[in-house]
Amino acid sequence: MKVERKCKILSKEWLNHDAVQLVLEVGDMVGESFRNPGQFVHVKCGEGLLLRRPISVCSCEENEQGDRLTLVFEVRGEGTEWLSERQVGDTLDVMGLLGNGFPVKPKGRYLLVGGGIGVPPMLGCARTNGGKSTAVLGYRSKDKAILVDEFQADCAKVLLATDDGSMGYHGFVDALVRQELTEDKNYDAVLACGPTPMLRNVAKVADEFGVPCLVSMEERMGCGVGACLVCVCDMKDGTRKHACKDGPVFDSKEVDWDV
Amino acid sequence: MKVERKCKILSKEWLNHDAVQLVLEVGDMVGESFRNPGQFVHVKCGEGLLLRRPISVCSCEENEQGDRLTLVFEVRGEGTEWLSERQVGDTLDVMGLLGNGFPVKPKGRYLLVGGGIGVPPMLGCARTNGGKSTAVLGYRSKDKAILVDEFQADCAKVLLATDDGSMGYHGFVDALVRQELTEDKNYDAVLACGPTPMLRNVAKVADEFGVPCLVSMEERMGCGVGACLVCVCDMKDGTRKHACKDGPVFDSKEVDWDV
Amino acid sequence: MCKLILRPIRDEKPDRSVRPAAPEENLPPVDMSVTLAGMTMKNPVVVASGTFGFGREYGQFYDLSELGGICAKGLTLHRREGNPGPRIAETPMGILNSVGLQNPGVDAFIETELPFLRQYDVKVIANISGNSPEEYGIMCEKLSEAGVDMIEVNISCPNVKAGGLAYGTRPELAAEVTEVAKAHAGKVPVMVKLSPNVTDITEIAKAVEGAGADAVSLINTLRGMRIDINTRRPILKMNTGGLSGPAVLPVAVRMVWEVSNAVKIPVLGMGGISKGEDAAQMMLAGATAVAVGTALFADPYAPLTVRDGLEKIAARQGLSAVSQLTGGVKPW
Amino acid sequence: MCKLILRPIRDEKPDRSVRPAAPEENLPPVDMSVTLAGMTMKNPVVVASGTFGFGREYGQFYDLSELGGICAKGLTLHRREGNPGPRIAETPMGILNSVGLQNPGVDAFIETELPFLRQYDVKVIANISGNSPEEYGIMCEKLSEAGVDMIEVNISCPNVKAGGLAYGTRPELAAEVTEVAKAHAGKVPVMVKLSPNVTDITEIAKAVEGAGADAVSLINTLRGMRIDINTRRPILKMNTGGLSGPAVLPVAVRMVWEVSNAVKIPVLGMGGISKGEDAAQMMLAGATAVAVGTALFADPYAPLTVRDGLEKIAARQGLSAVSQLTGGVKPW
Ligand SMILES: Cc1cc2nc3c(=O)[nH]c(=O)nc-3n(C[C@H](O)[C@H](O)[C@H](O)COP(=O)(O)OP(=O)(O)OC[C@H]3O[C@@H](n4cnc5c(N)ncnc54)[C@H](O)[C@@H]3O)c2cc1C
Ligand SMILES: Cc1cc2nc3c(=O)[nH]c(=O)nc-3n(C[C@H](O)[C@H](O)[C@H](O)COP(=O)(O)OP(=O)(O)OC[C@H]3O[C@@H](n4cnc5c(N)ncnc54)[C@H](O)[C@@H]3O)c2cc1C
Ligand SMILES: Cc1cc2nc3c(=O)[nH]c(=O)nc-3n(C[C@H](O)[C@H](O)[C@H](O)COP(=O)(O)O)c2cc1C
Ligand SMILES: Cc1cc2nc3c(=O)[nH]c(=O)nc-3n(C[C@H](O)[C@H](O)[C@H](O)COP(=O)(O)O)c2cc1C
Ligand code: FES
Ligand code: FES
Repeated sequence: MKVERKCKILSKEWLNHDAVQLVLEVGDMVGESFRNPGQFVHVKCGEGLLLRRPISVCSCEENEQGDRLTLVFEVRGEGTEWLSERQVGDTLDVMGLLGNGFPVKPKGRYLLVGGGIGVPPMLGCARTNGGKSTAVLGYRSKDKAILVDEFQADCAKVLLATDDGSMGYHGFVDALVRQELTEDKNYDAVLACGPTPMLRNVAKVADEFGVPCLVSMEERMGCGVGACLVCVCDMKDGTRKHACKDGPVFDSKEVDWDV
Repeated sequence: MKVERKCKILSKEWLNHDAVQLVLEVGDMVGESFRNPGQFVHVKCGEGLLLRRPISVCSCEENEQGDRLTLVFEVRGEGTEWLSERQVGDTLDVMGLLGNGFPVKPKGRYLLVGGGIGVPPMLGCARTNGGKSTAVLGYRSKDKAILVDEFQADCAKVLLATDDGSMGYHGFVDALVRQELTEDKNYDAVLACGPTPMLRNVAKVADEFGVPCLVSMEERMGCGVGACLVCVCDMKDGTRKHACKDGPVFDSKEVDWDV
Repeated sequence: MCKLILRPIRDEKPDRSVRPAAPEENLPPVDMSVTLAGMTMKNPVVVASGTFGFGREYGQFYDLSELGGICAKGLTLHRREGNPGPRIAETPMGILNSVGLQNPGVDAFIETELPFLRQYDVKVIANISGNSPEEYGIMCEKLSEAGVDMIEVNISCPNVKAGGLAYGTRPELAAEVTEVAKAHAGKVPVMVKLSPNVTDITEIAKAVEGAGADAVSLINTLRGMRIDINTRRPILKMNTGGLSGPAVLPVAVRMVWEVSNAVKIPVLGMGGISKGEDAAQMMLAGATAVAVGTALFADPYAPLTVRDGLEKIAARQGLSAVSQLTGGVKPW
Repeated sequence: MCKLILRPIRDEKPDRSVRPAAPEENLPPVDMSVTLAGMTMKNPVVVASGTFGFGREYGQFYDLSELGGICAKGLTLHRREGNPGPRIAETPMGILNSVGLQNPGVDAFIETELPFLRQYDVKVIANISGNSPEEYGIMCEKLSEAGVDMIEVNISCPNVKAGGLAYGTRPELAAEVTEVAKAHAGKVPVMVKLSPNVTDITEIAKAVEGAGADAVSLINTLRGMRIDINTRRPILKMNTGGLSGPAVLPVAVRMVWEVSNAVKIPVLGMGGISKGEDAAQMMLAGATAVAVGTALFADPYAPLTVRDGLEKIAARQGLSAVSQLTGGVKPW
C-alpha cells in the first residue's frame, strides 16, 4: 500500500486573510483509502520542519485522471505559512487518507456543526447527504466566514453565528444547536468539528436532547498513523486513545471532557 | 554599510555535470566593496542549512542597473546542490564582497594557476590585466574542464593539464608551472587557487624560481567576516590567521605548509 | 604546446540549461548483514523503540521483513496509559515527546503482538522499563520464555517519574538493573539503553558492561522544553520531554564514539539518523547497527531510505560488507 | 432566522489569488530595558561570547549601540592561538566549533579592544577562562580595574583541555573558581557561565550561587561530533566540538527553566536563539536577558531581528515592559 504521494496543486484560493483553499491531484489516494468524510491528510511542510501537519479533507472525489482533494486551512504558524506560500503547479508530499471520519449514511439526516477552521470538514459530510442536513457554522467575525455559499448549496438549512455579532447570531454555535434541536430533534446525529470547548458544549446540548453526537478532536500529531502514541485523547473509561488512528472522530459520550 | 543583499539570478548555465555558472544582479555590492579579484561572497543556501557557503567571485562589474557578479561553483554537498537547483529569476541572500583577494596591478604580468574549482577566481585576475598574463589550468579530466575559452580570450597564453591525460599535459599543474618559469620567469607573481596540496607544490616551485607567490586558501567558515575565528590558517610564525578576513589570499611564504 | 592550446575544448555544444547526465555507476553488491551480540540481522537498520509501535501500522505500508530489526514500543510489567497530552512538540530539526510508556503490558505483548511480529523475517527486540530491578527481572523472564531475539533494557526514559531516569544516571543503579535483567533473561541477549543526560556516559556504559550487558544502545532522548509564548504554558503537559531527531545527531555520534572506545560490547547507535550518511557516521563512530526513530514521522519509508543509502555508501567505498564501517573512524 | 441565511455573505468579490491585507496593527510602545545583576541594558539582547569577536567586524554593518550588551570573545591570561583547523562543522540546524579560545590575552583586550567598545553606548561583558583559580583571579582584577560592566566566568568551554570543562562539571570546583573571581572583581558583577554537559545543571548553579556569583549564564555548547564518511576523519581537527544553534534551543530552555527555579540570582539565557519567539521562550523560562550567537552566522542582523521580534511580542501581549516576560511560564 502506498501512503505517501507527491500531489500537484491544481488550484489555490485565499478565502480570507488567513484561510487558503487548495485543490490537489492525489493519484488514486481517494479510491484507495476513502472511508468517510472527516478523515485527514498529513502534509510535509518544507525541509526545515520535521513534523507533518494534519489537515482535514474538506471534500474529495475519485477521478480517472487522478483523484481530487480539497483542503482548507488557516495560517497559524510556520508550517501553514509555508503551505500558504505554495503555488499552483507546485508539488506537496501528502500522506493519506488517514483516520476514521464521521460514519455518515447517505440516507441519514445530520446536524452539522462547525466552528472556525472546523467548518471545512463538515462540508464533506453535507455532500454525502444529498442536501438533507442542517449546518450550524460559527466564526470569529464576518470577515472570517468561509464556505458559507458552499454549505448553502448542499444543506437544507444553514445557521450562522459570529462571536462578535458581525454576521448572524451573536454568540456561540451551541446556542444555535440548542435552538435547532428544540425546534426539531429529528436528526440521526449531531456531527461537530471545532475547538475543544465548543465541542464540549455541543456534546452537552446533544446529550440533553438525547441525540447521538460525534466530534472530531484536534491533537498534536507525530506519525499520523498510530505508531508513536503522541496524539492522545482521554476517554471516560480512563484509557487514552489516539486521534490519528482511533479518531479523529470519537463518540462524544466516550470522550473525557473534564481534562 | 550593507553587507547582506537579496540578489536576483540573471542567468544560469551548467558547465559540466557538476559545475554551475550563475550571473547575479547584486545592487551596489561591487561598487561598495570590490577591492580586487579573488574576494568571495557568502551565500545562504536554503532554510534548512544554517551556515552560508563561501564562493569566490569569478568576475564582476559595476553597472548602473545593478552590479553584476559571476559565480562558478561545483555541486559538492547539500548546500551547493540546493544552489544548483535555483532558477533564473530566483533570489539569493548574498553577503559580500568579503575578504582580500589578489592585489593585482593593471600593469602587472602574472602567472595564474588554477586547479579544478580553483580555476574560476583566476579569471577575475586575468581580466584586470589586459591579456598580459599566462594561465595554467588543471582539471581532473577533459570533461571537467571549465572556462577554458574564457581564459584563452583574456590571457596571452593558456596551458592545460589533466590528471588523467584526457586533455593537455598528463599530470599536475606544478609541472607546467615549472616548465613555464623555466622558459620565462619574468612574472610579477604567481597567483594560485586550488586544493591545498596543489598550492603547496606551486608555492614550492615559485619559491625555487624566486618569483613571489600568492595563494587563495579554502577553509571552512562560519561568520565570513572575521568574528568567529573558525576559518583558521596556520602561519609560519606560529600565529593562526583567518581566511575570511586576513585572506583568503595569503603570501605563500607566510603560510605554514607543514600542518 | 601551442597546438594544444588551440585545440577545441568541447567537441559539441550541449544545452547548458539542464544538468548533464551523471556518468553511470556500476556498484558491486555489498553484504549488508551484521551481527549484534550474537543476533544476526539481514541489514543494520533497526527501528527505534516507541516510534514504530508493534509494527502493525507501518506494516501496512511495506513488508516488515525489509528491516534488520524492530525495537518494539517500551513495555512495562502492567498496562500503562502513559502521560496526558499534549505529548509532542516540534523544535528546530527535532521533536520533544512525553508519551510516558503507554503500552498494553508485557503479557499482552507476548500474547498479541509478538505472534504478529513473528510472521515476518525480522529480529524482534523487546524494550522494557521497570519501577524496580525486580520488575525488570520478571519481564525478562517472561520475554525470554516467549522467545524474543533480544531484550533492550531501558534505564533512561526521561518521561516517567519512578525509576527510569535515575537508573540511567547512576552507574551503581544501572549495574544493578543490568545484573537482575541478565540473571532472568536466559539465553536472550540483553542490551542496555543509555541516557545522554549525563556528565560522562562512558561511566554508565562501563558499569553495565561490568554487570554483564551483552550490548548497549544509545542515545535515548535529551531532556528539553518548549513554551507556547502566548498561553505561557509549556507545550507538553509534562512540561519537559525528550528531544530526538536530526538535531541530536552530533551528540549521539559523539557519545557512540566515546562509548565504543570505552567498552568492548557492541553498540546499537541511534539519535537523529534520517539518511544513509547519518547511519554511516554512526557506524564509523563505532556502532554495529543503527536505529531510526523520529525520521519515520517525516517519512514512513525512512528506515528503507537509510538502508539503501548505507548500501550505496559502502559500495562506493568499495567495501564488500557494510560491517566494515563499524569503528572505522580515524581520529586526528 | 431565514432572512439571515439568505443575506449575501461577501459584499464584494475580492481577487482570491492574492492574500488579503492583514488588518493594521497599532502596537503600543514597550519599555525594552532590563537589569541583570545591577547592570541596566537598553534591551535584553546581548551577543554571545566567541561569536562576535570584539565587535569590530559586525560593527561595520550596524551601530553597536543598538545592542543591549556585548559578551566579548573569551579571554585568557596570555595570548592563545587556539586549536588547529578545521574548527567548524555543520550539523542539522546546528554547528560544532572547536575554536579553543584563540584570543590576544587579557592585557591586549584592555589596551586595544575595550577602548574601541567604549565608544559605543553598550554594556561590555568580558568573558574569561583560566587554567587555575589564580588565573581567573588575576584576570578579574585586571578587568575590574579597567572597568568592564560585567565579567562572565567561563567554566564550561569544551574546547580546551586544561581546566575549562572540569570546573563546569564539578560543583566544588565551580564554587572555588567563583569565589576567587568574586574576591578579585571588586564592584564588577560576576556571572558564571554553565556547561550543559552535566547530569544536573542545578547542582552547579546552586554551587556558584552559594559562592557568591551575581548571575549565571547558560548554556554553553553541548559536546558533539561529525565524521566525514569518505575520509573517515572527524571534520573537526579536535575530533569533537561544541554544538550550538537552533538545534539546542529546547535543551537550553529546559535548563534555564530548571536553573531559574533553583537559584535566586538572575539568568542570562542563550542557546539556539534566532528569533523573537525563541527569546520570549527563554525569558518566560526565567531569563532576565538573552544572548544570540550562532544565528549571527546565518544573518549578521540576527540580534536586531531578535530584539525587534521580542518588542513586537511584548506589545501584542499588552506588556508595558519586556521584563514582564521573565519567569512568566505557567507550568502545568
Ligand atoms: C485531525 C486534524 C485535522 C485538522 N484539520 C485542519 C484543517 O482542516 N484546517 C486547518 O486549518 N487546520 C486543521 N488542523 C489544525 C492544523 O493541523 C494546525 O493548525 C497546524 O498543524 C498548525 O501548524 P503550524 O506549523 O502552522 O503551527 P505551529 O504552531 O508552528 O506548529 C507547531 C507544531 O504544533 C502542531 N500544531 C499546532 N497547532 C495545532 C493544532 N491546532 N492541532 C494539531 N496540531 C497543531 C503542528 O502540527 C506542529 O507540529 C487539524 C488538526 C488535526 C489534528
Ligand atoms: C574562500 C572560498 C572560496 C570558495 N570558492 C569556491 C568557488 O568559487 N566555487 C566552488 O565550487 N567552491 C568554492 N569554495 C568551496 C565551497 O565553499 C564548498 O564547496 C561548499 O561550501 C560546499 O558546500 P556544500 O554544502 O555543498 O557541501 P557540504 O560538505 O555539505 O558542506 C558542509 C559544510 O562544510 C563546508 N565546506 C565543505 N567543503 C568545503 C570547502 N571545500 N571549503 C570550505 N568549506 C567547505 C560548507 O561550507 C558547509 O559549511 C570556496 C571556499 C572558500 C573557503
Ligand atoms: C515518540 C517517541 C517514543 C519513544 N518511546 C521510547 C520507548 O518506549 N522506549 C525507549 O527506550 N525509547 C523510546 N524513545 C526513544 C527512541 O527509541 C530513540 O532512542 C530516540 O528517539 C532517538 O532516536 P531518533 O532521533 O532516531 O528518534 C521514544 C522516542 C520517541 C520520539
Ligand atoms: C564559534 C563559537 C565560539 C565560541 N566561543 C566562546 C567563548 O570564547 N567563550 C564562551 O563562554 N562561549 C563561547 N561560545 C559559546 C557561545 O557563547 C554560546 O554559549 C553558545 O554558542 C550557545 O548560543 P548560540 O546557540 O546562540 O550560539 C562560542 C560559540 C561559538 C559558536
Ligand atoms: S500521531 Fe502517532 S499515534 Fe497518532
Ligand atoms: S569565518 Fe568567522 S572568522 Fe572567518
